[in-house]
Amino acid sequence: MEAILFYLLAAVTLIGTLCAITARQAVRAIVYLVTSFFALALIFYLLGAPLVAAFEVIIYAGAIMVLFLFVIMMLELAHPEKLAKPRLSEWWPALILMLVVIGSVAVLAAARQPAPPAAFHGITVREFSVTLFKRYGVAVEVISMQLLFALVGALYLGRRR
Amino acid sequence: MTLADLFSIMPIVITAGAALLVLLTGPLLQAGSSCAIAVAASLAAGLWAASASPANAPVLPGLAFTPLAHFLIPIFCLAAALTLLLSHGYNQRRAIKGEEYPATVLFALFAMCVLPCAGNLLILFLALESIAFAFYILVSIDLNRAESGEAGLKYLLMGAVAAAFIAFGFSLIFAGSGTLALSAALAAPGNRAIVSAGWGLVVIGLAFKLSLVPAHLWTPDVYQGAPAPVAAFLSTISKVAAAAALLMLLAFAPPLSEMRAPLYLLSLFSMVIGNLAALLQKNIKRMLAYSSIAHMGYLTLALLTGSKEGYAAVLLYGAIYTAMNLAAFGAIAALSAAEERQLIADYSGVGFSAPFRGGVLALSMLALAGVPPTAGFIGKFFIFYAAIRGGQTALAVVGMVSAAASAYFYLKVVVHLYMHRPVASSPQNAHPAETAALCCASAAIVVIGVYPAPLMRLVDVVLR
Amino acid sequence: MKIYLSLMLLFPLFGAAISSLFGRKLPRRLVETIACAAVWGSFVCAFLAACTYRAPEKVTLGDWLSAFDLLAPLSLYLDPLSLSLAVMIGFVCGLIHVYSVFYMAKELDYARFFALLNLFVFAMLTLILAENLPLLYLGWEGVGFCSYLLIGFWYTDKRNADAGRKAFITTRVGDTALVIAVAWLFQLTGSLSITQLNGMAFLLPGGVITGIGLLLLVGAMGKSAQVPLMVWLPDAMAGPTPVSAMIHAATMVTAGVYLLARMFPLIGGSATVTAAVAVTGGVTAFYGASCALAQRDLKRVLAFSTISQIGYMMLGVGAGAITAATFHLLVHAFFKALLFLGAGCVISAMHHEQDIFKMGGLRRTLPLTFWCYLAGAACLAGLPFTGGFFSKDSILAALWLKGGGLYRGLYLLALLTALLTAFYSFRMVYLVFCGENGRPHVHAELKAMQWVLIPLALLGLFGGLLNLPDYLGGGFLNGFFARLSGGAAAEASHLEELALQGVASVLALAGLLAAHLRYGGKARAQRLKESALSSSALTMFLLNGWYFDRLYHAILIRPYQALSGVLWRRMDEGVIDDSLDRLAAGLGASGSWLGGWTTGRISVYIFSFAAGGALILGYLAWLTL
Amino acid sequence: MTVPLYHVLILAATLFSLGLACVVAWRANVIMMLIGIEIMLNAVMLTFVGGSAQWGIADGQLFALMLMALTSAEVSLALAMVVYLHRRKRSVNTDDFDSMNG
Amino acid sequence: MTFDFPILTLLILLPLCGSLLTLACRRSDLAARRVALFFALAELAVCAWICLASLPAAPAGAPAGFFLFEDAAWIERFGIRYTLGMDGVSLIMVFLTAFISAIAAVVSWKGITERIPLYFALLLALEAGIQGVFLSLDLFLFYLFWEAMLIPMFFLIGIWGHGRRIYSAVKFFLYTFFGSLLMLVAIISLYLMHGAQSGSYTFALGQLIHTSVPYGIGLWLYAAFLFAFAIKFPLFPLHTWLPDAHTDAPTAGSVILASLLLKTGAYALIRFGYPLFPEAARAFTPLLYVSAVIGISYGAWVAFAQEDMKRLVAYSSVSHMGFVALGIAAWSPVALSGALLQMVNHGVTTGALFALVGMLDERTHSRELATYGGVWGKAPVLAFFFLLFCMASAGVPGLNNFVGEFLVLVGTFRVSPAAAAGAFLGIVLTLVYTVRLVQEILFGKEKKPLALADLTLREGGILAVLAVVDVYLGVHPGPLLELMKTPIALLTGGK
Repeated sequence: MEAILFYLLAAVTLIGTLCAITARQAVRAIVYLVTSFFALALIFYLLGAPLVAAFEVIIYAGAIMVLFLFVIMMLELAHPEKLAKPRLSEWWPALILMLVVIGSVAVLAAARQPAPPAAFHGITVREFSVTLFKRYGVAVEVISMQLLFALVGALYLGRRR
Repeated sequence: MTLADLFSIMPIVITAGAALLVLLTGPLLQAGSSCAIAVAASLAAGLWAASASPANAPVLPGLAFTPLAHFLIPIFCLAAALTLLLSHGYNQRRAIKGEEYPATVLFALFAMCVLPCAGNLLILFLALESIAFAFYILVSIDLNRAESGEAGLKYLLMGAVAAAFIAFGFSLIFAGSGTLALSAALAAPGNRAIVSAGWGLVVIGLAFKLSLVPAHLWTPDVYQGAPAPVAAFLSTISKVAAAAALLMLLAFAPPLSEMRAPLYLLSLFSMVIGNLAALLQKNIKRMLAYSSIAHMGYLTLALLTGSKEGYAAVLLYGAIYTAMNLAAFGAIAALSAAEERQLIADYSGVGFSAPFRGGVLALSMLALAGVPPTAGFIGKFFIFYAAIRGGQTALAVVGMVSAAASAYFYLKVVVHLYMHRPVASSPQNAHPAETAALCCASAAIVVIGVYPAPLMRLVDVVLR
Repeated sequence: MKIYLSLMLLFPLFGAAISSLFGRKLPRRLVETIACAAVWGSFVCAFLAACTYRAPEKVTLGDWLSAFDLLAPLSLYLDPLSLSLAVMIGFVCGLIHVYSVFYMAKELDYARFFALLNLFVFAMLTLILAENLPLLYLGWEGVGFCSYLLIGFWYTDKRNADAGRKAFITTRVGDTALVIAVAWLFQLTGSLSITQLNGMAFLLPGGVITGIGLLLLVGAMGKSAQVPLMVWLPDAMAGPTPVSAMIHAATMVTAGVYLLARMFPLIGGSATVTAAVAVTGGVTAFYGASCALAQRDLKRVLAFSTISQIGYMMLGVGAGAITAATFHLLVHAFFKALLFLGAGCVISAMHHEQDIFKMGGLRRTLPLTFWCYLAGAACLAGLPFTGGFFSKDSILAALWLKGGGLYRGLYLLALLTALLTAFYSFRMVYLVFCGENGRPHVHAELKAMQWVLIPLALLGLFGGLLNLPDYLGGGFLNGFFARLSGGAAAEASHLEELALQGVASVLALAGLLAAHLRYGGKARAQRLKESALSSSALTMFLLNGWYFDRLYHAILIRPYQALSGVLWRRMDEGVIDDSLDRLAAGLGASGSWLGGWTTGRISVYIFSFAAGGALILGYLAWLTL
Repeated sequence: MTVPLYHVLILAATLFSLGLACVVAWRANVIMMLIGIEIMLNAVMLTFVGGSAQWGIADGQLFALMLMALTSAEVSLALAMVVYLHRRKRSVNTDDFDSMNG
Repeated sequence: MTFDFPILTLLILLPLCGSLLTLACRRSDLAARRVALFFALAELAVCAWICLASLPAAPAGAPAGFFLFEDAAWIERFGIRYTLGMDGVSLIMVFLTAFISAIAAVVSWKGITERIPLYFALLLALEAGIQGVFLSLDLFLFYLFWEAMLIPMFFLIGIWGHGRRIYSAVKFFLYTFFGSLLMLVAIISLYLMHGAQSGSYTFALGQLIHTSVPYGIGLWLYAAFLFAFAIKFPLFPLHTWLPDAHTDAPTAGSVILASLLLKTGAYALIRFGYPLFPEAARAFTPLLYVSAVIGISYGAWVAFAQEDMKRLVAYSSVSHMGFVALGIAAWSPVALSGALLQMVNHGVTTGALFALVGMLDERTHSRELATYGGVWGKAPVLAFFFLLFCMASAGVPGLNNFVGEFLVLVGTFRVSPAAAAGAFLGIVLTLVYTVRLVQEILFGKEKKPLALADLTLREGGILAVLAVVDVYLGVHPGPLLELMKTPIALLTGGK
């Protein structure tokens, strides 16, 4: 049952993404993407990561995509005629890259499967938090500095000359 | 965690604190003061790191003041301080105002201090990306020049893609090995194939940061667009940091059988293409960019041997390369007026109209060319020694030949400095801070060139 | 003895040094005095050495070259051969120095002239006295160098300078052969000492001796102007006449003969070598004489005659008659110097006109010169009982006695040459001294110069006394040289010798007669008229020295010059440098092309990066497959 | 969990490639390139989460979370830059930003 | 005076300090000149002292034949030591260096009119570098000096040169740099090989010569060494940097280039190339012969075609250095003595010729042969010296070049008659171009009126000193031959 759900969600994700990257309008792409991210969040949930799933929805589908939408609106890029859509010829190299990457990963991943631990019931929020603050506390500090400087940078660039 | 443990990571604390301090007090202080705080903080961090004693045991989870950190952090701090000194006059001339600049430099320094201490892939990744992040800002810091923003965009887009590659690589490594610990991830007895796939992606991602062919294309543009002191910082410390990251990974990886060929080609192409493309380059910063591509090729050559000697060579070369490129870009920065001297031809006759700065530029060029008795020669010697010892004689010969060709474009600068009639106006007087910074860098070039033994001893301590 | 020998060398050397370093600052008289005194001092030393001479002696003056087993000290060797030449050189050069004082009275650059003359004497004596081959070579090259500068003494005229250059380079060709021989000898024996080498002849295989002998012969050819390296000598007449007399008649040009004579114990063992020497001599003798027939320039006549006479000497050496060759060498030195100095008087009197067809009547205006010159010409022509007669005859006799088809043929050639010699000698005398068309200018110096001719004329005429034939009581030289290896040639019976001398004198007289018929009396005016017209092909052929100059110009000089340019422009700059430049340009261009990869478009950058990543992934996947 | 890691990885690789393709193909629009990068990073997160599930440890999820933070920082800066450059050049086509080359 | 005093270090440091002091004389050009000259002369005095002092045969730890030796740790990690040593051969070369450098300083007294302190500083720095090459016994140290001396020369040509000075300077630098980088690879390989065999990693020449190098690898390593040295030499066909560099360098630059820099190649071949790879060297001997023989004749032949005096003299250097190469290739005691002697002789004579050409150039601002003619009449003293040095160059006996060439030829003929035979042609060809030079400059009529003053006292002094040396070496090379006897005997195994 879970497996079927997984494949279904995977299909949704892929189709959503495919639609997003081939969308005529950026706004539509965002919408497709949000769909795809929702499906992905469910996959996360299926894979025993409820917290990441939640954050995926909140931060990605919520905040980041909205940020995108906001910029698209601000720069008045919503109209398709303003954007040169990639020609078919420009897709070819991308396609080749895609095939190589997928193929290679598939080949490499198929080589030998490690056995999963016997009893896995997903990772609880508690477990997650303990790991985060006991083992990766420094990472939190670093990422906070980074976020701060994202702010600084954005502000700096936004400055009027 | 004891107080002593905390002491050993004080450089990180100092730089982070100073960055925040500069940000907070920036609006209240003059630019000079912010800069002074930043310089003082980086020097203090450097001194602290130099005097603290390293230990391999982690201080905080995932953070250890390793011998590598003990070696690298002072270099990073010194380089940051020199960059700040160099950029003070430069920023004044170019109307780059605000406390953001010193704060961001300190942020970069903070991330760099974290990097060699990192004990797991996550912190390593975050440190790497924070460094890159700081540089996105720094590269585009000059709002008056369109090139600066353009360079920022290029660097950011490339950087983001590369970050995604590295992250994907790390994720594959994690998926294959089930651990993020640096010491275990690459060597874990999990799914070797998946790990090696991740490894490959990490290598290309780091190749971007080291600007190895074919991930090198951003380098000339970004160097050209970035303000000269930033380019100095970017071309030296960020490379050394990336090399250190690669080194840390390699040090724990099993002997590289499958990665040898990719690294071999990266090194080969970087050396050859970097040097060739620089030959007829007219823009001095682009020329230096190609030269840095080639130099990173040499560095990879030493890494490729997978031997202790090779890693020692990488570390030594990193330090030396830092001094050389800081001097080169520093001289460019110090010689700039309201506009930078873009073309090599713009430096005609400068060797006589500004003897000190011209001399430093010439010295750095000779050092980059690897002419004794400059540090560049010692570095190159060590690299090729390690390569030959590691069995890479053919590649070493290619490297030597391309290095010989590279002398041409380095000399071209020297030729313009001393052997052409001046065309542009003679440069203004140098800011004392710039003079001091250039003095430091050139002294390092000469001293290491003549008596490298102490530095080598330090390097050996790191790898013991 | 050591003191005599060293002073013999040092006098002229110091003379040269003083003249060259301070000559321009010193008064003229002083320089002239020093120069003459140096040479005469040298002569006195030689004379004293001759007086005290007992047996061959080796004297080491100092150290020169000593590298491991290669030893070439400054050592001298005195034996009859070198002693007789040293005395002759001292004497003749001394006279010519005195003559030069007057001849060059108007010359401003006297210091250089006398410095070079003195240096020449030093070098010549070194050549003669050297005990080892490198030292001999020092003298050998030294005389060449002096000759070069003295021929081109009046350097402002390009032709003079060119003549000097030609002499220097042509002789250098021969010198090189000499050096090769030296190197070879050293390789074989590890010694460079002449006496040692001569003593080792029997140790060396015949083929090697032949090779060395031929190389020495080539060396001699260069210095002694033998066919085919004779082209420089006629041109060398561009130098001042005393120089021609001293260097290009009496001393230097005979160095080749001296060399062969000196090394004869070594090379004489090879029949091939002696034959080659003889053939060279014979051909050269004939060549010189034939060319002299048609020359119009007084000094060139003498130059070709010198070539021819040296040919005789070589014939003598080739016939193994070292004594005869040396005899002729000495006598020739006297009478040829005499002729040149006489010619110098004539030329000086004729306002430096050298064309014999424009001279005449000097018999009356310069009687002293005329008589002396006549004596010289008689010697040259080999008229009976002159010095030249006896010396030339001893060579002819030696040739005849040597026997064999080759030597008999050479004997006939030598006889023919003797006839020609007599003819051109008197052609010269008739044209220069008879008739009326000269307007000589007799000045004070000329008078003084003429007095110098007298001792030479006497020596030339009575030089035969040095070595009279046996039937006249035997010769001094024969006895003196008897101890030299090769010195004792086959002895002819008196009758045979008389017969040979009879033939020679008949031929000489026939030549005189022919010259008289063609150029004497009324015929002279006829010839003068003819000379204004264009000459026949044969005359031109002879006048131009068988066109050897043109031949060499076409086959050696022109290609050399052309090729040097080709090598430089095509090879050095064209091939080597250009290929490097092209390589550099190619590298630069390929670099720019690679730089073109950096298009400025992020999409390209990202694609290149991603492709790199994909390739690495693909490679890794391929590895696992 | 019955889905093998292999399938998760295939999905992640496909997603990553799609993102990469988006970045490579959409050179005319910086925004789309950034979206591509987001897709790639999502694929990374998927791998981490898959890895976490495979090995039963939280580290992978944590990395995914940090990636999310990092992405948001990156996106905010990137978009700020896009806005800044758009202000200067009135274009979001990356091919227009090629004043430096060679 | 004890011999603990580091006199060899002094030899290197003295010019180096002089260089720095000269550079400090920013204010006064005259002071700069004087300081430079003082240091050059001081160096010469030290050399003279070494010659005159009777030094003990061998200090402790020195290799055989070395009478001065200094050794100190430098970069322990690689076993790199600061090892200097002086034997007869080094002494000769060091003396020559000091002598020619002093001459060069005087030569450029007036000819250099701008940036005088820098010029003299570079001149002295160059001297220091060359002394280092002649003294070092550690391969790393040697390489350091070998490369370091390029820089001052590069600047001398590039800043004070004329014509295509930049092209020439860069060409000079790249040519030599390229060669030496390959040598560096070989040095490192040898170092590693020795380390692997003996366990002691060192660059000391004295130890490296005991390395047993496999024949095939030895060939490659030796080829790299030979390539570097052959470029410096320069051997045909690697010589094309030389005419350009000589022609465009300032006078003193040409003097030093010809007299000293070329010698470093030959010296290094003798000191390092042969002892390190005796077998490979033997294998390469035919190549060296061919190159030397072609170089002798080719250089002379091409020199004949030149229109520029300096270029002519430059090509003559190619020819003369061919003799040196020939002597080295023969590697017999006599030939090697000749080669070393020829190195000194060529240094003195060609240096003098370049100085003379420089003097003519200073007067008329032309180096074209076609400009000159009849100089003898105008400037007899100059002409006298010109002739003297030309004749020395042409190998007229009694002057110095002859002794060297003669020993080389005789020595080589002994070992390889065929090779020597080829070189004999050079004797003639050398004379041909020399005489042409003399002819065009000194003889003939003035082609156009030249303002040609005779020598000044300074110039005359320089030339007189050089001429005395020329003649002295020509007639009494004994002391030099005596000095080189022991080292050569040790090198060749001869007696």
